[in-house]
Amino acid sequence: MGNLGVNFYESASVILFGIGFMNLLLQKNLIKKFIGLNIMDTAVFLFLAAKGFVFGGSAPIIVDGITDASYYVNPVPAGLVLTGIVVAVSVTAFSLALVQRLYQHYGSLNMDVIMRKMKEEEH
Amino acid sequence: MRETIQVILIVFLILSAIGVSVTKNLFMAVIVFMGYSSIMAVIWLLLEAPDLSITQAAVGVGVDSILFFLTLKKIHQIKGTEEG
Amino acid sequence: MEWRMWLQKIKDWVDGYTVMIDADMYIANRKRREKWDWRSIIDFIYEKDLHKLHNTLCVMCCVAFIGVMLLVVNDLPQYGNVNNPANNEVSVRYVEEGLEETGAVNLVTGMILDYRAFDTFAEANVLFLSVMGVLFLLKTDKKNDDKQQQMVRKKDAEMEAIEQKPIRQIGAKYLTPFILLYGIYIVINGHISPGGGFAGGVIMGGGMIFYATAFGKEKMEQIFTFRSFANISVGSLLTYFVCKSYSFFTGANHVGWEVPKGVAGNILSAGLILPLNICVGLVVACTMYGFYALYTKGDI
Amino acid sequence: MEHINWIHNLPFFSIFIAMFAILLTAMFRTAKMAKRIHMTMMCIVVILSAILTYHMAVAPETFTFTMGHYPAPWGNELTAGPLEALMALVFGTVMLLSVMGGWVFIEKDVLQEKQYLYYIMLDAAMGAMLALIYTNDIFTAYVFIEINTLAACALVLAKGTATAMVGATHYLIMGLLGSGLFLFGVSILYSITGHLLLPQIGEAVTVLAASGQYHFALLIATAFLFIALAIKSGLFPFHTWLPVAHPIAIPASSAILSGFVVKGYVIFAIKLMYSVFSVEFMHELGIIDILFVFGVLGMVFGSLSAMRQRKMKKILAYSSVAQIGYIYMGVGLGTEIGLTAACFHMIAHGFTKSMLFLCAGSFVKQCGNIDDMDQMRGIAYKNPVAGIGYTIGAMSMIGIPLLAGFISKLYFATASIFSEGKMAASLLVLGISMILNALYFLPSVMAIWTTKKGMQEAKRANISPWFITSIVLLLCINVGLGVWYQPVIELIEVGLQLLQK
Repeated sequence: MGNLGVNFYESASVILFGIGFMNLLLQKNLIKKFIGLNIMDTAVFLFLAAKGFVFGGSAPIIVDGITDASYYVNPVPAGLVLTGIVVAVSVTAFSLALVQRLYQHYGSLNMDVIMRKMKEEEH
Repeated sequence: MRETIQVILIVFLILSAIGVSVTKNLFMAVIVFMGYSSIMAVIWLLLEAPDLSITQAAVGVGVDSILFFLTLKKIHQIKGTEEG
Repeated sequence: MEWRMWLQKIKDWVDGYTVMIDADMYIANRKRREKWDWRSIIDFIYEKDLHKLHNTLCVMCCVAFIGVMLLVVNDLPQYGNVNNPANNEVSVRYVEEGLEETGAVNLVTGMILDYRAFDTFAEANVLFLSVMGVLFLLKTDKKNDDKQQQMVRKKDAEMEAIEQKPIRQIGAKYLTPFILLYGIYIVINGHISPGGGFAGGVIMGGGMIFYATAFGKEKMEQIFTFRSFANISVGSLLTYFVCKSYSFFTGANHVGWEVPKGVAGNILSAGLILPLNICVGLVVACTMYGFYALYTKGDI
Repeated sequence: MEHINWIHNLPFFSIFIAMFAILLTAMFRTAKMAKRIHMTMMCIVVILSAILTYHMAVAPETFTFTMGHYPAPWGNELTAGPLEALMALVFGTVMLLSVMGGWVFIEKDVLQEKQYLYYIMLDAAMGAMLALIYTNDIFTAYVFIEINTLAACALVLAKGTATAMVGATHYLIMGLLGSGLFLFGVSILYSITGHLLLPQIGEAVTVLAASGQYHFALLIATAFLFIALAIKSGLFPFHTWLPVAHPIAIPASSAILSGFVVKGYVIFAIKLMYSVFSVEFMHELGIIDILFVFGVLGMVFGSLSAMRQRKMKKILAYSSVAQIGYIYMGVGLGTEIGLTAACFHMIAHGFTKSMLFLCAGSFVKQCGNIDDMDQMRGIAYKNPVAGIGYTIGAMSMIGIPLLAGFISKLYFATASIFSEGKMAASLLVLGISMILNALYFLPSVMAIWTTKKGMQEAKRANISPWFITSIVLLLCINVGLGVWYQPVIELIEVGLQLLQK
């Protein structure tokens, strides 16, 4: 169990992933579902960025010409997470627009109520 | 010193994540989610990734919350009652 | 009596003369079986409130999921020590040769816009497609929207007229130029200081949203209509597309003219990275404002 | 300007032309221009893929195209081999024909001023599919999976009705769950191997597998990747979103969705299995057996629930779940022949299922958007083209000789004979599911050809010439595949061998 104490960022991100996952599955309200989805995404980004950190490394911006690798943190995860954050925002915006359209027609945010109303309309 | 700050921030992060899923009131959930994103922005700083902290601060607190508030306004729930 | 009918059928089958079922009968039989359709069972679950069992099962599976993940984290390389597998020759080269190969002081921007530019191109497309998706969903034009939307539109217009927004209006009047200036600073200095196209774009988008909330639709429409939105975002995506396909094509076939890197550190350096940053910043700013405008008034 | 090998640039050109079509359509923003741009783009992409496939058939080789100036582990990369080229050609033709057949429905169902957005989503789905097939970088694959999810979700809700919205929410939630898991798998894989490009990850994984270091993390990372791809491709336990989303979409998009969007993820799973985690390592992890079991369950339960359905499009959606089960069973057998059978079935299913969805769509439109088999009694006499298309498509799915479905079933049978432990299970299930296939397709075929006594005559359907050409072309391809399957099978086998090295 030694590593859990050292890798505390990764364990925190795993717990957040679990919370977001639980939110996504159990929440009835659609907006809460998508907040849980956002928490899940940020948890994965925390995991990825924490993997890039190096003790004693500074931000990957070259300071007065030192280009020795041990001075800086690993830039690759930072790049990936930057892309990921903007993907998460655009997907949240798309899903919230979907939620608005659902509310306009069904008047409710509860997924079970929506499913029941849809079935009634079908028959 | 840095370790303690990081542990405190992570505890706040997990508490606000649990807070979001527990609150009945949608309006409160979005505000707590704003807090969650701002803590996240600070954590990116401690992880030596300044690009991420600027983006997370601008995106998480700025745009995401605006979208959620506008959806709540559209859903006439700005009063924050949990609707059926 | 169901089983007696079955028994009769088996006897007929055994006796060897097959009863020619009429096609209508066969199709009709399928209708009778409708009553214990799976969907009725699901309704049964909801009525009998068995979905509490469903919730506990979900919680158990999530807790097991977290347990497995914690075991994985326990098995992963240590946080922060130098000789992690992630700090191999790939990231060392990004750091060591990053400056003279891409000319960008900020290695992350150099990596995003030069080494792995294909991801960022796909990224800008994700943004553009999400606005198109939201446009698909929320765009309502005044001509043919139904009664309910007209009522909502009328209520918003009244609210807009009577609503006094002194703080926001004064704040917007004085603050928005500085917000936009700050956003432009971050985009332009993307390859020197932290930030870059994405962060600066979101800040610029936020500034435009702030101005739009304060002064409402008509004022904003004088400056920023759907045509200008489409022109800016498509134009910047096109410049990104042209620059990157040129550099991909020349890079892959080792042909063509190399874009000069300039002196590292001042603004007009780092080859193509500055124009690319500006394009990405513009796309992000227009997208963020587009989301806001579509959410409030259903049209950019 | 020394010699540029133009053949090596073809994957790069086809992806960027598809992406360029998005921007071009966004510039004109009118339905007519959007349709023209989309059609020209599709023809160019199909021609380019045809040239690439022909070149691969003549001189099979796998080449990598480095995007930008930096070689392998630093910059992005595209690889192309015979399998990828063939799949790009097949999916290009499936897309071209289903959009050509679906014009009538697009004009009627999608709002006039929003049709250019629909074509933008079609271009995006095509671009993302090509990039997913050709890419050699796992993070690029993640971003293009996101594009695929957004575009497919927009295709599902193109009709704008409320049920389409509910279907789209189901699709979006499951899709985002899948891509979240995929990103988690990618980040674990990156943290233990340090690379993002598939061949480099492969080398690092072989070293790790030998040394046994980080074994548990490697197991969970591969499990996450394959669960995510299973969720997104609608494998059995995660298939709940497919029967809700696909039937509601308009015929053109449901043909495209189950025709090839679902299969792009299976191809990426095969690429992962072959070039990253070698098949023996997958055996050792046991993931292949789990895929096999899920595939087998998918075949049986997909067909069982399809038998129960009253609506024709729901039957086709559940039959898609069953056919995805077939493909994963082929992948799960682990042998080379199993994979050839799975790839051939992807091709056969792509052509047949898009034809079936188009015909079902025109039936539904003919009897006033009521999708109930009872209303469609004897409709095929009034709509002969769709009737013949549906019947031959159903025959091909059941596996009547001289049609593409038969060949894939044949190869599945041979593959299951040669697989050691799984022979009994797969042969038994193969037999059962073939019967179940017949049991859920025949009632619908019987319904459209036999008129009910008391029912009034159905109206004569106004069929556009484009619909007829696309159905006829799909029929010819189906029969053609059924008869001249030899070159296609050889190309797949050569492709798989090259992919393995």
